[in-house]
Amino acid sequence: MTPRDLLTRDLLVLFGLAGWALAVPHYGSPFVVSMALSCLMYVVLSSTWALFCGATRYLSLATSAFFGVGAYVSALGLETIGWVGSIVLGAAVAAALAVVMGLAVLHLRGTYFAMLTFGMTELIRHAVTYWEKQVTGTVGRVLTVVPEDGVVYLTVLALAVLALATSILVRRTRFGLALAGIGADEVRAQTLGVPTRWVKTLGFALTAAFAGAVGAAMAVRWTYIDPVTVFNPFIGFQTVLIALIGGATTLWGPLLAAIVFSLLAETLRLSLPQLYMMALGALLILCVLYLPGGLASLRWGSLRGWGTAMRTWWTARRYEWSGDQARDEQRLKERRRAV
Amino acid sequence: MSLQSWFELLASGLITGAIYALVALGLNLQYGLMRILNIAHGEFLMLGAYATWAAHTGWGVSPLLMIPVSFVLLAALGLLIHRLAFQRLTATSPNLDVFEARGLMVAFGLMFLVQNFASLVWGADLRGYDYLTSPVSLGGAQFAANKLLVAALALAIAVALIVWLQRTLLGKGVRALMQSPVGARLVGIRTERLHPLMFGLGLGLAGVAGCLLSMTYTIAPAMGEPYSVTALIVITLGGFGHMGGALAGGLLLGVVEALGMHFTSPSLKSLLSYSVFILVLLTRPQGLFGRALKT
Amino acid sequence: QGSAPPVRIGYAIARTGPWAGGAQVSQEPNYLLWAEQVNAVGGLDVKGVRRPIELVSSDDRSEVETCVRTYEKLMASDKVDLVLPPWGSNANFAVAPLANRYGYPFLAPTALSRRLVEMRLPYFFLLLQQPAPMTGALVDMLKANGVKTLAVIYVDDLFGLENYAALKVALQGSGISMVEDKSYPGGVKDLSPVLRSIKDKNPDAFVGFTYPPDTILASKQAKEIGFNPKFFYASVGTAFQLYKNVITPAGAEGVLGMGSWNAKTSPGAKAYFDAHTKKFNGKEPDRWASGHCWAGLEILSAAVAKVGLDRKAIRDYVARTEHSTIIGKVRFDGSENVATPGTVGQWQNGEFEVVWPRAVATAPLNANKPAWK
Amino acid sequence: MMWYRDTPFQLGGSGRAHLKVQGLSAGYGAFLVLRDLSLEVRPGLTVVLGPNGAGKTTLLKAINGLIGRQGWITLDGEDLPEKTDQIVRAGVALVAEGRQLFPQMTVRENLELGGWLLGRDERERRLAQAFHDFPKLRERADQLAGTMSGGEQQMVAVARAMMSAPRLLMLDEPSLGLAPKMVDELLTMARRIADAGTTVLMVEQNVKKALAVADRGYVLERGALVACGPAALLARSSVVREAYLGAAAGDTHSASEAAHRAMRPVAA
Amino acid sequence: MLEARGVSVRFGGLTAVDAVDACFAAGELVGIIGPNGAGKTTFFNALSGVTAPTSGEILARGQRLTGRRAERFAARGVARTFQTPRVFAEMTVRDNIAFGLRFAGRRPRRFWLWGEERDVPWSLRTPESILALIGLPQLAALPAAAITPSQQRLLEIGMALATRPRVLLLDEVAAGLTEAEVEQMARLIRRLRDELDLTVVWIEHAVTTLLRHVERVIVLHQGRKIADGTPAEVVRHPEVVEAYLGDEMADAGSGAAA
Ligand SMILES: Nc1ncnc2c1ncn2[C@@H]1O[C@H](COP(=O)(O)OP(=O)(O)OP(=O)(O)O)[C@@H](O)[C@H]1O
Ligand SMILES: Nc1ncnc2c1ncn2[C@@H]1O[C@H](COP(=O)(O)OP(=O)(O)OP(=O)(O)O)[C@@H](O)[C@H]1O
Ligand SMILES: [Mg+2]
Ligand SMILES: [Mg+2]
Repeated sequence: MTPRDLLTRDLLVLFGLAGWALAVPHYGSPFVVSMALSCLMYVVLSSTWALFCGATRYLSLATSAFFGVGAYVSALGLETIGWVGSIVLGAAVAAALAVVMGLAVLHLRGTYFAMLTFGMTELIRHAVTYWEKQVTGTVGRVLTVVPEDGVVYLTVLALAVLALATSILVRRTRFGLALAGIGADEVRAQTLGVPTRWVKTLGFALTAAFAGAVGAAMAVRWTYIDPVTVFNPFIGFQTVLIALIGGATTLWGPLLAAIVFSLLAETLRLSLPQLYMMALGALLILCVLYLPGGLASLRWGSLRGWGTAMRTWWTARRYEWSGDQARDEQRLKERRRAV
Repeated sequence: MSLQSWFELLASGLITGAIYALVALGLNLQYGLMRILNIAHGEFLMLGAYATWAAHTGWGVSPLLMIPVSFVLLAALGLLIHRLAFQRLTATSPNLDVFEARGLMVAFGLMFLVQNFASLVWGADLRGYDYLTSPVSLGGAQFAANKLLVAALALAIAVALIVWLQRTLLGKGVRALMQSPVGARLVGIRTERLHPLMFGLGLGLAGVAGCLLSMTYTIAPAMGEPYSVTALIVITLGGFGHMGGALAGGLLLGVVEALGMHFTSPSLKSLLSYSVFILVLLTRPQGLFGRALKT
Repeated sequence: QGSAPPVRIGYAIARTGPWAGGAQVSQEPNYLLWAEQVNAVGGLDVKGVRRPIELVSSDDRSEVETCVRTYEKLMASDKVDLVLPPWGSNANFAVAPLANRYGYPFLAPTALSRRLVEMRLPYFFLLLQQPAPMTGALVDMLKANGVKTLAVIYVDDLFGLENYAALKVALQGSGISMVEDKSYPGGVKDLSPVLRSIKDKNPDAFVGFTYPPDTILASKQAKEIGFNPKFFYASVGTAFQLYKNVITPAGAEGVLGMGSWNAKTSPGAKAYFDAHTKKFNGKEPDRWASGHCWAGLEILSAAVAKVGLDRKAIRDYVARTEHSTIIGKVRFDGSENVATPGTVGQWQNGEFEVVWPRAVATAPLNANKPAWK
Repeated sequence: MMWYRDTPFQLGGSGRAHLKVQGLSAGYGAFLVLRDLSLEVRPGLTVVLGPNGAGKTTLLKAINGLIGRQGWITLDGEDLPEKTDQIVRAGVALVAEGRQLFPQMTVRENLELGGWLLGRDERERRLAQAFHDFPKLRERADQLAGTMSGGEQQMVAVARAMMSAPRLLMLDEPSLGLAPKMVDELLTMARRIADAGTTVLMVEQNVKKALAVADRGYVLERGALVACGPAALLARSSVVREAYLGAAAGDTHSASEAAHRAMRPVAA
Repeated sequence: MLEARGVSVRFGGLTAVDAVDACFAAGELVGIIGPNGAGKTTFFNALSGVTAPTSGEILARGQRLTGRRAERFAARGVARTFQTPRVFAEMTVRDNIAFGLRFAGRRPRRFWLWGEERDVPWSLRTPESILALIGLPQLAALPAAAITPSQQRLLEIGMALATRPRVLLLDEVAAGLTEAEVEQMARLIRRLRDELDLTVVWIEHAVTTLLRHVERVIVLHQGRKIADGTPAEVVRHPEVVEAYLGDEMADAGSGAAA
């Protein structure tokens, strides 16, 4: 397929999915809608995470910081600036935070970057806690005026479509290529003319803006938000997990993983909870070991491949355990000695 | 402030710091040396704690006796996990970055597995027992006997590790192995032995830490995460792979927190320790004791 | 008999994650015990017809989002007959408006915040005594025993802050001066610097608005540094069996905490206590919220027996009636339970006794805490 | 500055190792680079020549167990094990293509690790010896190997391989990136190592200089041996001269083409 | 074209490049030689913006670029190769080249817009034409990790060319080649210089060939420039012979001089 065909395909898939998601509230029960909603939340978070972190291999654990900041903006501003206003402002504040954070830490790579983003998230969380306590005398906030559930759903859906559309486009622009180059070899990319610092900061801010917007939108569902809940590092971890399981360098991987994850979680959760979480853990490990490219890399071929691998493994074990192997080796040795 | 209260403050900071260091040592082997960001570290620590608790309250086994036992149990578990997961991971990852990312995911999987296994077996209730809690006088100040024991053992283990890694090439061998697997094989390192060994050792140390901590703190299946985080902070502060660094980093963190709690508000404790952490990382990314790396 | 359709009662609660500890002590065991007991006598009395209870439950993974989603499912898709509340203030905050919208009466045993009361949700009822009566009772008791100075620590969240604020209000005009007040972040691993500085001030009473792990940490470290005020009060966790196990009964002697009932409170309480201990192999209910949880279930049973499964009617019944439960009278003003007075509990000889106010006390107060053991 | 000292290398196991390769096939996945190759590495210094992509590196990797192989390899009449660490234990060391240093460890640590199989004292002794042989490395002992210049890294790689005191030392383009003077010194050193009792197998692109110090040579092309013989003879053979020494270079870039043109067998 | 004024680079106590002045005029082919660790690569790092010089100035086409980031150097037409190949291992050979092309000739300040117009030589228009130029078309579809190091060095040249440079800095591109192949490489470099009208600076240890093809040689030794002149002059320079050449050019020296 030519790049143009691919673009058409991707856009068609996106429209198809968006249309389907749009129709969900009309035939699905409220539960299906709320499941779709949390699924969409992770679609936005993980596909935008993958957009920057997957391509550049900067493992950011700051998603929950942006999410939380968005949530707080929405909690503070919903009454004064309205729904759209607080989403936009949430995105803007998160992006601004990302720019500041990025300028401070984006020169460090790998482990250090991951640790720093994590540390900064915690720092922000504690700072917000402290500030709330000092200034307002309490830590949490109750959101009383909230929009309709349908509005929240549509907003997050719109964000998801926007996130995926951004991913589709970015992959085709020089910006996306620059991100990939930074991931492959930053200095080399620089010497080939990529203004790495700008690209990184911009990419980081883009990710943050989406996370902030989602945070702003989701806050209203929780009625009461406090730093521990909205800056919960597990929001960040889960985002990373979904993106990596889906395939952090792929376009549809995070989406796929978010859907699979939500469905699996919902169906398994109702039965034995601990076993479900254990199954999830085991599945995660198996997935990493046998599907390292992520869910998006799953093809019929890989299934066949596993089959063959299993058979060869089994044949080898039989050969080994039956003692044939030792015998053959012995025979070979003797023959060689004869020569 | 009197000299006496200074002493008390510093000592309690150092004791907490030693606990931090103890928690960090195992992870330092795994992450500092082997680049396995074992986010499930705290969960394995929890296993060690539960094993000790169960043995003590169930059969009356002395927690002291459980120190070597939980080390062996967890180390064996580590070898098993390595065989099942990390062996394949090392063999199939194209480079260190990818290995690290995948290792992180496996560790997440382990976290879910272990945490919920514990909650399945022991239930989600908080647990604890009473052992060696009687205060001991030390230079005019009082400290719980079990905490002193934890601190002493933490120091002993850290020093033993430092000396051991210094005297043998094992630590360097593992680091080498991660930097260039081919190079490591070329100098004759049995990579398929050394790697599991270090991983198992890391888990064993987590087991020891868990065993000791169960004497002082309450335990629950979900208790692991804060310990993993603390451990990560400590080893980042000290410099990845430096056992001495982990010890110093832990002690530093403990003292900073104790002083911070005393002179400002305890609420600022986390703010303070994360600020120190970020400051150190920004000014000395290689940690306080790591060596600078320029390319 | 078997033909009666079951009453489907749904809830989500933490079985995994950080909330599970509390939820599995104070809440879910009661739901299970209740369903078992009710079914053992033929089912729930619905206006004279006995119908078996079918619990539709799932794990909320200690996540607000999952909790919200599950309750939406229970109330909107599954259309269960009744719901039981989840564990903790955060989850209740998120679910309460939802229950209100769908018109499900909600009797929350483990939510504690003025803000929940202020939201004025008609279908939402809080069983626990609010900070004001609780701290009021505490201060009352301290004053009656001649306490002059007091030091307080509190955890940095809504629970800690609201209680601290209520305490300050209660202290006004009581003649007790607060010599030290410190807040600390949850999950702290060392409280000794704070305790040492409090020890130096030598207050008559120590008050901690703490969660179970911190309660135990504070107790252990108080023992460690030899800090033994006449009154040692720590809120959540002292009423747990765990406390006695970890600190040992001798060590716990004289420690005060939030507790509202024990097996001596009423015959019903004794029956409940024994049934609980028997069903869960010696696991005792805690002497605080477990009682409220059970009381909520009692109220619900009574309401259903009286008005059937019409949820509006149940709500009206709950709101208007004065209920008698194992923890005594319960009556709601708005969302708040105004009948149960604020109480203080104390460990005495291995039992957590209600010691204040005298009207509901199960044992007299031991005003001189012995040294830690 | 002197790059090396005149004292001879002290190497262990001067067993005059003798490597025999028969019917060796090796490659990457399904793609076989070497097919049914047989050669013999006698005590002394043997050099393997060949154009780019001929499979020289593949040959050394196969011997050293870094890639899978089929065929027989014996060292002093005993089967060479299959796993690299066992091969190294058997006394074979390789300076690999791409050097395979530990970039984020110091030069000293790199060398120490070269002596992984040795006892502490022995390792210390050899380390002193290595620093003695490469004074430049002593000077830079605490620099991270990854920050050394290209040529310096090559020295580290060679020194590291020497640390294990091998019976058979294999060098893959040891002179890569070295200044001409250094190349001379390195080749002299290889010669002296061979004289001291270690068998040396070396892949070299510096054909003229390599043949000058080597005892024997092989020419490898497209995975097959096209010529072999004593170094002196090879150096004089028109095949090699035309293909590698640029004597009458023209458009000839392989020994087989040259041989074709010359229509003359190479003396073996 | 490209000028270094008193450039020094220090790492801690080590002075890797010590106050080096050099000027490369348009269309020149200059060789740099020097012993291992003389500071050649470090000098290149400074010239291409990869390492900021500790002191001194660098000017590209009259513009002062000292302290700027590497992409500014690329935008000013300075391109380089790396001694240890740094190709994008997971991309195909073709994509490696296409990468440079997409960022070529555009100024970062106008990142989203079109950059300055330039008439690009025909042979630098597409990845295919560049591959043809460096002679790797048959490997276009392979991942860069799967080709041999010498082929990767060629690819490095291709990537550098893709940025449509004015100045090309080559760091030991002929390492690991046989003499005949080095000769071929030298011809390729000369062709590139002639056809694309480039300034080429070339570090190489294969002195014999290098000296035959370059017009000027700079010799670095312990970070300092010890000689700068035509090959014939340089091979007779006693300090150079002492520090670097040894008896390498004893016979060829006269040939080069001739
Ligand atoms: N990892 C690999 N995967 C697939 N093919 C490879 C791999 N490495 C090398 N090859 C191929 O194997 C053949 C032989 O490569 P080898 O590296 O042995 O050549 P060489 O003689 O050492 O060349 P050079 O002089 O360039 O080092 C080449 O055609 C190369 O393309
Ligand atoms: N990051 C660094 N830290 C410390 N020293 C360095 C660093 N980079 C280079 N050096 C040192 O600076 C000196 C010059 O190195 P450079 O790579 O420029 O040499 P070179 O002339 O390219 O040598 P070669 O011909 O061997 O490639 C070397 O001694 C090297 O060890
Ligand atoms: Mg090769
Ligand atoms: Mg160089």
